[in-house]
Amino acid sequence: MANEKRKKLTPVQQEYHLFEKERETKRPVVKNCIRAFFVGGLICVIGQAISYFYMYFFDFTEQTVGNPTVATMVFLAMIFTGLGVYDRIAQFAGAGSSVPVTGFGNAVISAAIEHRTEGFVLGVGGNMFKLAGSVILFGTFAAFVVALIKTIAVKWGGLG
Amino acid sequence: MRKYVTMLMVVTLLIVGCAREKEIKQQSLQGTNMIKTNRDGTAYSYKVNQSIAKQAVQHIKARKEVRDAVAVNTSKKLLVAYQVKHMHRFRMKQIKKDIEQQLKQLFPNHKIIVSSDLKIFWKTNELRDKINKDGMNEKQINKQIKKLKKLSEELT
Amino acid sequence: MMAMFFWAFVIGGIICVIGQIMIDVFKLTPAHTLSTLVVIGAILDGFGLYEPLIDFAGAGATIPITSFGNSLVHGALHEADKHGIIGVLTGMFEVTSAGISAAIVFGFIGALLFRPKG
Amino acid sequence: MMKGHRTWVFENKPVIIATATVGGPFEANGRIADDFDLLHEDLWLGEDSYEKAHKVLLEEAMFKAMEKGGIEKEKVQFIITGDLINQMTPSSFAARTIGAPYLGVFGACSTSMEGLALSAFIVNYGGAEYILTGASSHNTAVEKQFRYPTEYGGQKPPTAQWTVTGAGVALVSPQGEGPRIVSATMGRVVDMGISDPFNMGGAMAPAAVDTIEAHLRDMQIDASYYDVIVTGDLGKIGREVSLDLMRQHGIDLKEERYQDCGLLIYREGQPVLSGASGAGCSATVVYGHLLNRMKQGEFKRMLVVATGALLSPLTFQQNETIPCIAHAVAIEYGG
Repeated sequence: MANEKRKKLTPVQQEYHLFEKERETKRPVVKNCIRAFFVGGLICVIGQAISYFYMYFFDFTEQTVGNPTVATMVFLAMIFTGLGVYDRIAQFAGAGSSVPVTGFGNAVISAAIEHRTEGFVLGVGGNMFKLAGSVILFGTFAAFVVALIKTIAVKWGGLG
Repeated sequence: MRKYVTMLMVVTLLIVGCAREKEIKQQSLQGTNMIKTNRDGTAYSYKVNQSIAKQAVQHIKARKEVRDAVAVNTSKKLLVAYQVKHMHRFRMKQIKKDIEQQLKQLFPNHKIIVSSDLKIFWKTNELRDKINKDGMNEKQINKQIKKLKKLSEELT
Repeated sequence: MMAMFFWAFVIGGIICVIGQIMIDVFKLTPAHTLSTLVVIGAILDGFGLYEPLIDFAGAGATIPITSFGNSLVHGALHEADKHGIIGVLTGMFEVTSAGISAAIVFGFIGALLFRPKG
Repeated sequence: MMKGHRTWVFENKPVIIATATVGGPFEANGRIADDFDLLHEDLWLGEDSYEKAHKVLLEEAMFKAMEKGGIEKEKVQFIITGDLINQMTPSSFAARTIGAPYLGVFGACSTSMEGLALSAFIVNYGGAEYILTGASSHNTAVEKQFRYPTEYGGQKPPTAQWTVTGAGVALVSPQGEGPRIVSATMGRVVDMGISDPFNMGGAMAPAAVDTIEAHLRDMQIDASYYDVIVTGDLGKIGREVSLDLMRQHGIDLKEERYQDCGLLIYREGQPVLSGASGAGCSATVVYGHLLNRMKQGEFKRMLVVATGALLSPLTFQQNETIPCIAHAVAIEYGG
């Protein structure tokens, strides 16, 4: 994508691009990845612990425990977002805190909190999904296409 | 846009690739069994004969993928819960099919209920201990099995 | 059980690293990254690969956002099994609803309780 | 008087008779906290929205400047201010409070010098007795508009900059005591094709170099004429890039004489990544810290080059590159 964009630039702009790139502080990709791995892994371990908790004390099976676990994680995300801690964690962890479902929760909740000053209907209601909406849209649409193809393949293609 | 699609595919392949690799890897890490079972994994019942369950457990435990198993039976039903060794968990669906088949062949007169779920395993274990201790009657066990069957079939 | 924790950590971590690479190397915004991951999850489930991953890694596969795509497909396929092609549309949110409804409910509660700290 | 292609020389040398700066909690922990007239502990300033807090920042700076200059608000003839919020409501609303004729100007983060140059021009030609000019920004209000919700956990790359919460206002008059405005060079829009909104410094550096070069050429002076040349908010990366660019173009600039407001305002260790930015950045640092140092006699001639990135969240999403601008104002004191 970056290359496509660069093609439209004039030679002078391209030259400056390289000039600037040389002096730019590079993103610490390796360091970021290690942090993302550990924080992301840790969040999943917490999720696993919550799963076991629900399975042990309530009638949830491995199959059904996902929902209460996800809900609990989103609840925790709300608390941490509300206390203003989640964005601090995220600056350290990067994708480690935004890829787990807590990051999805954070996206919804942060937008909801942020736009409260515009009122509950237009502010909170209208902006809640301004970040997470695309996740729902593309998830749903991709799922629709995938499930449709698979259903057709199984029904008429004799597949599966 | 094309680049975007390529990237998507690359990442997908990467995940698929990684997953496959893990599967081939040796069983380097095998969890310890936290649930204590009787030495033979079954229970003796005063009223309902548990020898079928005993046999089933022996057969299933003989499989190399199975770490632990527990079973209860009535005169018509056989409920088997087992735990798969972690490195075989990728193939749980297939293993379940195999076990179901095996048990059906072994006990053609029983209705077979098989689950690899940890919760069902715990519950079955509990049920077996209870049968062991209190000696439940056929009807009571049947009711419990029905309950567990329903639980194991829940999707959400 | 310990093996489960270990693999939840590893697989969950790896999925997050993939996200981090998308952000840092491919210069995608977080929204693009998450959307892509959800689509990947849906595709993987289409090939029947995500379920084994969940069996293997537990929360390591259900907590990352990829599982969202997976469960959407799952719900759709489940309904399609029962009601044919129309089920694809109606079943989609059957399994996933927890994540979304929790986010909506807690988002609103959050808006009632907190204000941004900056 | 016009000199060269785009430089104004003010023969009457309008005076900055008073300045005032207001900052937020993050600035209070910064390096130049002592140079602020008023610091707030609370990012909300007791208001119920960040936008209102933003307005209050500017209002307070205006009232403080008038108080320090010893005039009533009825004597102010023009208000020339700007900020980064949609339709510049904080500036307009603050102007409503004062009640004087108001000219809103937008130059993104270069607004402070755009306003100062225009004020000097008006005052120089007898257009006004007192003009209030300034700029302000509020970290979370600006974040909310340009980036993500403030509590959203998005990792910022090391090239990102931290928006200043603060307002800086100057009171410009034809006569009085204080630093004098001698010349100003207006910038043109320079776009070098950078499109990463998290790399403003890199995008704005060529604009700053362009304006500095034009100023020196128009004035027919050497860079060493100024004791210090201060850029607005280039940050670490922008400063380095612009220095190298100028060297490449044959402008010899001593490193210690080339400062950046974005690097002056915060302390080492504050999580600001590449430095500070925002319309309030150059306004607070110049009107507070730098003029104070000038009055203490640390330097006599100063060229302030405020830089601005003229983007909006919309243009970024539509994959546009970032056009940038820089306005330079020369200020002298004593000598």
